[in-house]
Amino acid sequence: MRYAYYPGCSLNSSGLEYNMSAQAIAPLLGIDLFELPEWNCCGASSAHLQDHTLALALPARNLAIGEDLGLSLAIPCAACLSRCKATEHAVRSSEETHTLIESLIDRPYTAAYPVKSLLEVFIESSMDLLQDKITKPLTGLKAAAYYGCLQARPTDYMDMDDPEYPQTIDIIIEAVGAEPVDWAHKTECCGNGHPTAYPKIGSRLVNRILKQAEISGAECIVCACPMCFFNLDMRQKALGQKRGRPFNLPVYYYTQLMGIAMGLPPQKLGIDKHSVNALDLLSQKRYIPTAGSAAEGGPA
Amino acid sequence: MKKVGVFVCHCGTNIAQTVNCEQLAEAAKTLPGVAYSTEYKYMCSDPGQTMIKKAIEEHNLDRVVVAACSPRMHEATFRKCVNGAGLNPYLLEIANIREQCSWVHSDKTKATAKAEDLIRMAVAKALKNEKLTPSVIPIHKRALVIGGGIAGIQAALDIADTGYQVDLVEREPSIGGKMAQIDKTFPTMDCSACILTPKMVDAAQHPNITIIAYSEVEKVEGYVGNFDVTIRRKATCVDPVKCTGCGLCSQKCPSKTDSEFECNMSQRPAIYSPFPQAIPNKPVIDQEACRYFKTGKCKICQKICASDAVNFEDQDELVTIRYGAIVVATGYSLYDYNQYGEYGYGQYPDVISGLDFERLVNASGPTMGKIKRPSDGQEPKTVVFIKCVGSRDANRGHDYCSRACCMYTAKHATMVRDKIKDSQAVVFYMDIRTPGKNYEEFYLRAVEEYGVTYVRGRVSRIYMESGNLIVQGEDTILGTQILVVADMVVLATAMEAQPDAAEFARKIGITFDQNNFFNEAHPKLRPVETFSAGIYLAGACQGPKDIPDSVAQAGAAAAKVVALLSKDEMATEPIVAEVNTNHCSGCGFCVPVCPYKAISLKTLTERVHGSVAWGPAGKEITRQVAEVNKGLCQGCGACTVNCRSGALDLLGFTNEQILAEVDSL
Amino acid sequence: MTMDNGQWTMDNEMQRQQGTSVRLDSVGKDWDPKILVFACQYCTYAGADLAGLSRLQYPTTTRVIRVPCSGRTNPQFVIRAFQKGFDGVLVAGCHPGDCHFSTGNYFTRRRYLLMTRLMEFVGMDPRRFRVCWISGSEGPKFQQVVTELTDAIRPLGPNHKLRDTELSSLVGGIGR
Amino acid sequence: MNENVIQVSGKSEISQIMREIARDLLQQKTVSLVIGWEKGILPNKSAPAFITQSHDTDKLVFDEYCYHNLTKYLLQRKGSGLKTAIFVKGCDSRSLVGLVQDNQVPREDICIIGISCPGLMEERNTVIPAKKCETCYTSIPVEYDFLIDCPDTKTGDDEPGGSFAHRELSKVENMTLDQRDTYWQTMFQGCIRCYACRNVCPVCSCKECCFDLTSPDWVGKGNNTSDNSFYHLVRAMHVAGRCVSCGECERVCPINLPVMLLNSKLSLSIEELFDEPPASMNLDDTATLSQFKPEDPEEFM
Repeated sequence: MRYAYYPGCSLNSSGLEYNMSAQAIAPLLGIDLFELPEWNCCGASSAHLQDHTLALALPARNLAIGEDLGLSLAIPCAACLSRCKATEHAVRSSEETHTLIESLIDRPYTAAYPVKSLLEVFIESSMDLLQDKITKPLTGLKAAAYYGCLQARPTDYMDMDDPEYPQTIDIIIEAVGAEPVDWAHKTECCGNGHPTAYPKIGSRLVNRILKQAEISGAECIVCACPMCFFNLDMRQKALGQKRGRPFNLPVYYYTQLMGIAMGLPPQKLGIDKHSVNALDLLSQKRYIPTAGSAAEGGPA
Repeated sequence: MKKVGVFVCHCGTNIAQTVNCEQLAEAAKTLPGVAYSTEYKYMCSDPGQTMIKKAIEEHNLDRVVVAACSPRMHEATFRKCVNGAGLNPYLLEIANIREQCSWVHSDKTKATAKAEDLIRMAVAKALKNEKLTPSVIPIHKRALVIGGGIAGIQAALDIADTGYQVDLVEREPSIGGKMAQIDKTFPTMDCSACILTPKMVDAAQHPNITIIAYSEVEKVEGYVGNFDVTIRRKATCVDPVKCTGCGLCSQKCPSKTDSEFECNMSQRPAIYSPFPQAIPNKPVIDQEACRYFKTGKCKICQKICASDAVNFEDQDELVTIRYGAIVVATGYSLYDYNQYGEYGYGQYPDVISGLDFERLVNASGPTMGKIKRPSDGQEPKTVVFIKCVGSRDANRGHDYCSRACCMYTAKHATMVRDKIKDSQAVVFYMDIRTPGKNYEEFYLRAVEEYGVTYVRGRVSRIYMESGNLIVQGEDTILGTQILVVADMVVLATAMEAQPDAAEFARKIGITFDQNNFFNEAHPKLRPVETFSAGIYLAGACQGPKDIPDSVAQAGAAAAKVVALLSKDEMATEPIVAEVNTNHCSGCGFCVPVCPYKAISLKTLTERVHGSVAWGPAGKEITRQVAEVNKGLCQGCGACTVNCRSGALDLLGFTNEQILAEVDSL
Repeated sequence: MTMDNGQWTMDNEMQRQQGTSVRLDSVGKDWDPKILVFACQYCTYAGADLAGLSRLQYPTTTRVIRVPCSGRTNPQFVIRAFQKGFDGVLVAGCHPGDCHFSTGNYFTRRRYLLMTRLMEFVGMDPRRFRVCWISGSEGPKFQQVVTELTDAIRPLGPNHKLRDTELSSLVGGIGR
Repeated sequence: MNENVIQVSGKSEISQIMREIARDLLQQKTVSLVIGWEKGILPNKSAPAFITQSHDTDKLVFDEYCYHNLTKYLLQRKGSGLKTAIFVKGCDSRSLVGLVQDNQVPREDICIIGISCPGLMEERNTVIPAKKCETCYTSIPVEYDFLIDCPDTKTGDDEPGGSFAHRELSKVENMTLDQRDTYWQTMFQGCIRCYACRNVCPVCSCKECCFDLTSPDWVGKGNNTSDNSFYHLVRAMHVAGRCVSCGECERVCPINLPVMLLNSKLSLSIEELFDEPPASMNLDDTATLSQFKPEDPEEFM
């Protein structure tokens, strides 16, 4: 299956590991991620605070390019996904908006090819193939699937999963042989940019998620959004210091776990680049060779 | 030759000041068919009416047009008047020259010209008017009440007290409904069973009431005064005549299953009465739970029964009974809170519904009235109540307010504070709605005397942490997030229509709204009637209601039933649709547009002249034609417009009559 | 009229006759149109009565036919009214959802949504034909709708479209 | 169902298969009458054929001149309980569905032999394709007991209310109101009220037509443009939401009135307004004007 891959701004910067791991596993699972040519910023969190029309027009241009190619967009980042889905929904539900958007981006866009999250793409088309490709099942790994706020909300158009109790990442965790833990904070807010701007509020939110994951008995957190990853991984050390006891909860992208289970080297998946050491847990569990031989990069 | 008399009323100066009545009466004389015309100061007065009667006799008039005020005002008066002179009342027409002419115009010439036209139209129509006679339908003096909750019991008692026979059908083994499960009632806090069970006994002992329990309505045919209702009596496997109700069978029964009455918090035997005060107090065998029905072995109850009442061969039985009127009191069900992901999808045993709580505090409930939480039987110290679960929530539940939850939550919180020492009761609410007598005072007592904490805001999540429930919500007054560590959470779940309400409504021919509650005929003026004559509503099947409202509505429905049954027969308005079967092609387009299900297709058999095309000669053919049930038809005429050939016509407003009005100008 | 490629086309004579139907200049400014109103007896007829009770003044242009429900108003009556020389027609009933007969006006709405389009398609000026929901409490609305309709039709002049102007006594009179 | 689909390699083979099916049905006395087409007396004409004897089945033909929608003949056997086999093209099949929906023909009394239609020629100019085939989107019958499946089916517009239908309508819609009135009055003035359009129409299945009644006198008996207009407008309303666009009304009109324009206008309006599929595509449909949705468009506030 061929998709127009829309990396967005974060997949080449803060979310590099997501990009690396997705690109590494996709070909093995029969998915062709063809990078959308001449893509532009989706506007994410800033555009819709400024101008509603602009916030629809920015993603619409990307979607229109995809439509030109006859491809559905596959979107890794949850924020990009949310904006693109919102645009698709707006165009589909109002002829007036449709006309306006087309005139703004100066090209036709009919929302003919449904926008998909990368997570959805893997769930829909590669779960069977994955079973054949698994060489190192992650048996005995307890993982907390963390979805954040945008993956399955709002229900109007993010119709891929249950908004209160999503399951897609849990399914992947099970598929790679690990054990998803049941916990209540799967969709709790990670604070997005607020931990930076308002550290008091923001860090409380991150802290709550980490604490609940710990209580649930998880050994790691698995997520599908570069922003969530950034907050949970990078802020973890400081929060641990503050409470006087480290959390030690490595955070993975689901794509990374899939890669490990398929026997790919962790460096190829960017696992060596995390803030919280993510290699040790994998080597302790003997999914990868011992830490010494693999730790070249170390925490960035 | 038809002879029309035209009578122009001045209505004092109301008409005469802007319309020249003398000129009108003169002009009317020239209209085709008019044999007599006159004017008078007050046509509706006694002398005026006498004048009309006299003129009918003297001039042999066979049609009358009165040009006066709106027909909505005095049509009935003048119909009676012409009837007094021996004319059929439907040969009268009114020209509305007051409300729709003299009062709304000031130019006398133009107003008079218009009034002339209005009279011309009325005369044209009157010439096409035919005698109409109300048809008379007999009223069968027996009522059916469907649903044996408090509304149904009350309706049955009220009807029975006036001397009419009532059958009370209940699908559970006992009457009593939801009220039997409730512990105490707001705002008086008297015990629910103490006020309900005497009524149940009254119903059982009433000479005019027959309780048909463990039975369901299968089919309703017929119309007002003459409903033929088929009732399925489900097999009880216990002969109610032989059974003494000793209860020994239930004690010895080895098969156990969850008790619906106790909200699945305790077990009951397969041969059971739902609760000790059940009426009828004869057990039934739940065949799905019974060991004999599952394995073919057991029969302990049969062996043990001294009066030989157990009969495993018992079968469902269908009986058809005729009723004059029906009261629908099928009640409500509760929203399934397991749909709320943020409240744990039902995975936390200590998150329970309000009805579960009623059983937990009830002295005869699974915990003998001690509030113990389901997970470990511990007494909860902190109990959180969440209101509007499924109500006022368009996303997951219903838009509407369930009306009773504010009050019963206040009641529950009070009981927690009352029964458990050093306990804490926290109520999360959106608004407090206490629009009933002594309701606000009751709520204030909960806050002020019992110290219940009310937090204005929604709960966003409930989760477990070290064996405790953490309730995470927002206090919108303080503008802050709060966490409450709770031992138990009680959800005030929405009242919703019975799951089979829509199917039931279609079965008996009444309508329902977008929430599947049954529609009343008018939200303000006909609150207990349905669109189907002779079928009335009582209780929460029409919309969420508390006990006082249900009882009041039941009384109102009973009064309507009694008013209907008090007559031997009923005259129906003769303005009904009529089928010309010669013209009807049996296409059935009239059937779906009738809101009263008054039209059905019947089959005619006819001999054809000659032969069927390419077929044998002299064959009989069958064809379908529409048939209007005059008892059900309300005369709206929607069917006539969907009838392309005009085979259906509306008496009193026929195609010819309306065309005559159009053509007259 | 001539036949051209199997299709009828108008010749000039016909166009002239039809195209020059009466215009404002040929009728006086105080010309009053004749408007037929079909009013359901539970809502609009009651609304019209209320306008009377409240002494709300409106033009003398309307003649009301009372029907039990707007659902009784056959579109055929409307065409007949135009045939017989009415200059405008108003079909009015209860607001959808408020029908005394529960659903009658929903069918009316469907039927007249089509009817208005058909009438416009054959050249009837939409200003001459209106469907409107007027409840029993909307006396002022009745006044307003009737006044608006009159004011809209007055400049259009008498209606000739669909109108039966032929000498029906010679050939078409049978059955009339 | 599959064994009842007979594949043919080209349209020339259709007639042969028709004869075989008809012969079997008559021989086995499954039906007592087969309605199909036979060669007409004039060249480039085919005529309806009514066959009751199996040895007559060789008369049956199918070619590009089989215009006649045969379904309305079934009304002549209404109520008799006799079984009839009938050949239908894609377009005809919908009128048959309509007759069943309108409770005029019991489905079980009819054996439907569908032909996936290769398209027809214009009746009066037999070298050009028929106009109605250009708006066709149901060349394969929507309901059948047997299907003669021909690979060279022809469809025009590939969806209901396609571009062709719109193009036709726009001719009138682009006119001013007065021009439209003049256009239609000219048309209606030409009408001789022969009622051929009504008589051939498969959804005009009334036992007595309202225009034949003397009371009420919806139309006079003379020829009068105003009454002619009334007739055409009312007939359009009567078939609204039921018309299956078979085009028979326009084909049989002796003076070539564009009767289908009125029907197309209403069909397209229905689609736009109520978002309903075209009439009689399957047996479970309810006619547009026999139902409503509370959320139908509101223009009358």
